[in-house]
Amino acid sequence: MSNDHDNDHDHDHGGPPNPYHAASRSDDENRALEERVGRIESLLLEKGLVRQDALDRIADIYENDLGPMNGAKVVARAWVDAAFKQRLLEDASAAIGELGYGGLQGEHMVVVENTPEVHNVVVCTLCSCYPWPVLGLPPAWYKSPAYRSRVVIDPRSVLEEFGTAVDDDVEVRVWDSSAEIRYLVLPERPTGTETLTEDQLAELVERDAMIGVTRVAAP
Amino acid sequence: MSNDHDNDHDHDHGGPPNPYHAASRSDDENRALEERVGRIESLLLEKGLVRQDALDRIADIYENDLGPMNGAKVVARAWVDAAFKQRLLEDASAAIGELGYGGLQGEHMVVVENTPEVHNVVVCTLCSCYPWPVLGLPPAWYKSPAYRSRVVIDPRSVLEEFGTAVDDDVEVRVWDSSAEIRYLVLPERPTGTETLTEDQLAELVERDAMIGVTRVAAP
Amino acid sequence: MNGIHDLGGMTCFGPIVREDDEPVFHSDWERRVFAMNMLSMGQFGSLDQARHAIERMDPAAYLSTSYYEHWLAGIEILGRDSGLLMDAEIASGRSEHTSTPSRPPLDPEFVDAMVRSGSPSTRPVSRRPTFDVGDSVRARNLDVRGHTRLPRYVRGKRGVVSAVHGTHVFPDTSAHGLGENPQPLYNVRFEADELWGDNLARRDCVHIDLWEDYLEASPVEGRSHEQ
Amino acid sequence: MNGIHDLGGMTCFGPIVREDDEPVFHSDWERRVFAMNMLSMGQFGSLDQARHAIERMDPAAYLSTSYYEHWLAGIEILGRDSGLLMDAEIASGRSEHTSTPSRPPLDPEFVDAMVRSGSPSTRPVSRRPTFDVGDSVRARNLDVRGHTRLPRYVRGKRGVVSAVHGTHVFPDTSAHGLGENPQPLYNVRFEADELWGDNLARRDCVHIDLWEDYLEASPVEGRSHEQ
Repeated sequence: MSNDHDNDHDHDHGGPPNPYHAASRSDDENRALEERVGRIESLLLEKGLVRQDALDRIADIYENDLGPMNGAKVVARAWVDAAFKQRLLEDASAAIGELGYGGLQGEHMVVVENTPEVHNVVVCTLCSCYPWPVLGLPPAWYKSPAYRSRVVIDPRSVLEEFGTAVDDDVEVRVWDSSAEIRYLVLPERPTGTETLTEDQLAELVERDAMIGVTRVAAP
Repeated sequence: MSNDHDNDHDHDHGGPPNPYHAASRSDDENRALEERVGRIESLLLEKGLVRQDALDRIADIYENDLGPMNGAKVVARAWVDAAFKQRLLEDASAAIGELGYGGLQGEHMVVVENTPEVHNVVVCTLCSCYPWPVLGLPPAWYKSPAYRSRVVIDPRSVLEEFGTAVDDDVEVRVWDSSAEIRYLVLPERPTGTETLTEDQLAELVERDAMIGVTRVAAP
Repeated sequence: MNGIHDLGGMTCFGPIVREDDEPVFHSDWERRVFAMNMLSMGQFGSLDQARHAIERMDPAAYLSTSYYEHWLAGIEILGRDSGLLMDAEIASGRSEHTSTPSRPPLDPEFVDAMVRSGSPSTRPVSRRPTFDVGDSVRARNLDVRGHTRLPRYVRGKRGVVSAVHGTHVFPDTSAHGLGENPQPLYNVRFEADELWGDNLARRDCVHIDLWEDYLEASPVEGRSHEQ
Repeated sequence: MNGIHDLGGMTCFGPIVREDDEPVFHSDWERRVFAMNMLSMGQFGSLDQARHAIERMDPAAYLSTSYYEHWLAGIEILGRDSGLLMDAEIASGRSEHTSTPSRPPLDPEFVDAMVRSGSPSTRPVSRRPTFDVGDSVRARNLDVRGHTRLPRYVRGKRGVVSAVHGTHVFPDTSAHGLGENPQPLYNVRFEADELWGDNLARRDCVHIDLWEDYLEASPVEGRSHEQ
C-alpha cells in the first residue's frame, strides 16, 4: 500500500479506493509480491510438496479451459429444452453433467430461476465460493468487501449499481454460499430471441447475469 | 504504515502488530503526519476558525491538569466517608462535583461499585467515550479495536490479560458507554489499608482500577 | 450505518497491547490534533457529527491508523462537509476561498469555561419515559443508514431496564442536522448468553445506554417482535 | 471466531468497483499463488483449514490487500501450522529443515482428475434430518471461537427450511482436525425484515445453507430460545 493511499482518508466522497483489486497495486508493490511469491514457490518445490508441471497445468485449466461460456451453454440449453430445464432445476449437478461440466467447486450445484416475480442473486459473504466449472474463477468485485457485505442487506442498491432495476413487487432472493453448495442463476430469456439457435442464445448470456447482478439483454 | 508491516501477514502467532499505537509509527510516518497536521492547522488559523492561544490552552489542560489523580481522590474519599460514598453511588456527578471535578465528558457521571460478588469494567465499543474530568484522556489500549471488540463478549479473557483473575461465581458487568453517560469504577478497598489516610489511599488507586481492568493492590 | 467502528463482539484483534508509562500525547502532532478537534468541532458541527465523520473513514484505514489519525481524518471530513474547507485547501494548507465561520474563534477563557461546564446532553423536555426500572425490553433490530449508537450486537436482543437517565439528545438525528429529538435514555442490562451464545453459561452481562426509539416492550416469556 | 471475514450486513465499503475486460489473473504472481494454493492444500490441510487460515489474517491487512494476497497469506499460515514450513524458511525461500510430505506431489494427470471429479463434501452417513422443508427454524446464537460458517447476521434469527441438501462434512470441526462430523445441511430462507430491521418493508430474503448443529426448532409464534 502506498503512502499516498494511507494518507488519503477522505474516502466518504465517491467511495473508498480499492486496494482489494490487485490491478491497483503499484509496480513496486507488484515486484515485492512477485518476490514473496517466488520465495514460497521455491520452498514448496524444493521440499517436494508441489511439482512445477502440475502448477502450470492447474493454472492453465482455470485460465483457458473453464469460464462463463460453460454456464452460458447450460442456460441456453435450458431455454430451448423444457425437459432439460426441468432436470436442471431438480438436480443441477446431474443436468450440468449432461453437458460435460462438473467437478471442483461445482460438486453440488443448485440452479435458481429468475421469473417475472423473482430475481435471484448469488454471493459468498464469508469468502468467495463460486461455481467454477460453469463460471470459471470469480471476478474481483465478487470477492470484494463492498459486494460481499452489502448485497445481503441491500440487494436492490447493489443491483442498481449494476444497472439492474427491480420493481418493488418483484422479490429479490439473495443466495449466500455458506456451504459447498454452488449456485447458478438461470436468467430470464429475453424477448425477441425466438428465432435464435441454442448457440446464438449462449452468446447472449454473460457472466454477471448468471451471478444474478444483471439480466440478459436482448440482442 | 511501512512495507515491512504490510508484507507481514502471519499475525495469528502472537497477535497482530499494533498500528493503532501512534508510538509504533516510523520517523518517516510521523514526519508525514506532522506535515499533514501542519497544513490543516495553518488553514484553521488562517480562516479564523481557531486561535493559537486557545489551542495551546486546551492541550495544556488535558496534558497537565486532568488525569487519574482526580478519580483516585474520589475513590479514596468514598472509602473513608460512607455518606460521600452513598451520594456518589446515587448521584455521581454531584458527589464528584463536591471535590471540584466535572465538566466536559463528565457531565453525566455514574459510579459502579466493585464488591466481592460483582466486578465492573468500562468500555466504549463504538468510539472512545471516557470520563475525562476524573481520568483524563484514555490510554491507547482503551481505544484499540482489540479492547473495544473483545471486552463485551469475553471480559474474563481481557481481565486475565491485565492480570485480574475473577472467580466463576463473581458476576462481571461490562459497561458500554454508548451515550453521554460516563462510567467510573469504584474499586474494592484493599485489605491492610485501615491505618492509611485519605491521601495515602488515593496514591494506591491507579487508572486501570477505575476503568475496571485491574484491582487496587494492597500497599 | 453498519460500520467498521461497531466493533463490539469481534474476536479477531488479538491481545491488547499496553504501553508502560504512556504519555498523554505520543508526539507533538497528536497534541495539535487533539486541540484542533476540540476547538473546530463547534465550527464544523456537533459531537455526533464528528463521531459520524470518523465512522465514514475507509474501513481499512480505520483499522490501520492510530486514534489521533482518526481525529485528523474526522476534522478533514467534517471541515469539508461543513463547506468551510475545500479539498484543495486541505491538500495545500492554504486558504483559497473565504468562508464565514458561524462564530468567532474561541479564546482561552472560553476554553476554560467550556472544560469546566461541559456540554450536557440532557434537555428540559418532559417526555414521560415509556419504560421503568425492571421492565423487560428488546433492543429493536433497526436498519439505520446514518449514524446510530445502537450497536449491532444488541439489536434484537432482550434485556432489562436498570436505570432511567432522563431526556437526552438523540444522536441518530443530531448527527445529520435533523434536530435534537430529545428522548428518554435508559441503561439496559443484557445477559451474556442472550447476547453472545445460547451455548454460554457465564455469570456476565453487558450494561448499555439506549434511547427510547431503540427499544420496544418485550413480554417476559420472550415472544419475538412481530409486526 | 467473529472475524473480519464475516462481512455480511456491513454498509461501510462504498460502491462496488468493477473492471472492464478483467483478466483471470492480473499478474503472473496471482497465477502462481492460485496454482500453489490449489496444490499445496492437500499437503497442508483441508479446504476448511485453508479458509480458517485466511480468517486469521490481521484484520487491517485483510481489508487492505487483494484476494490472491489473502491466498498467499493463507499458504504461509497453513504451511506453518502444518509444521511443513518454518518462519525462517518463508522469509528466506530456502529449505532449512527436512519435512516429510504426507503424500507425493500431485502430477499433471492427477490435477486433471481432481478438477474433473472434484471433492464432494457429502458423506454416505444415514443421519435422519431433524427438519423438513417448510419447518420454522431459528439459527442458533452460538459462541464459536474457531472456524464456523454460521455468519453473525443470521444468528438468533428465524427462518424457514427451503431445502434439505443431504449429509455434509461439518466445517466447525473439520477446520480444526476434529473430524468430519457429517450432518444434515439445509437451505434456510430468512426474510429481510427479520435479518436487517423491523423498520423494513421489502419483499426480499436471504437463502443460506446451514448445518443441523446451527439450527433449532422455532415455533411459528416465534418464541425465543430459552435455556
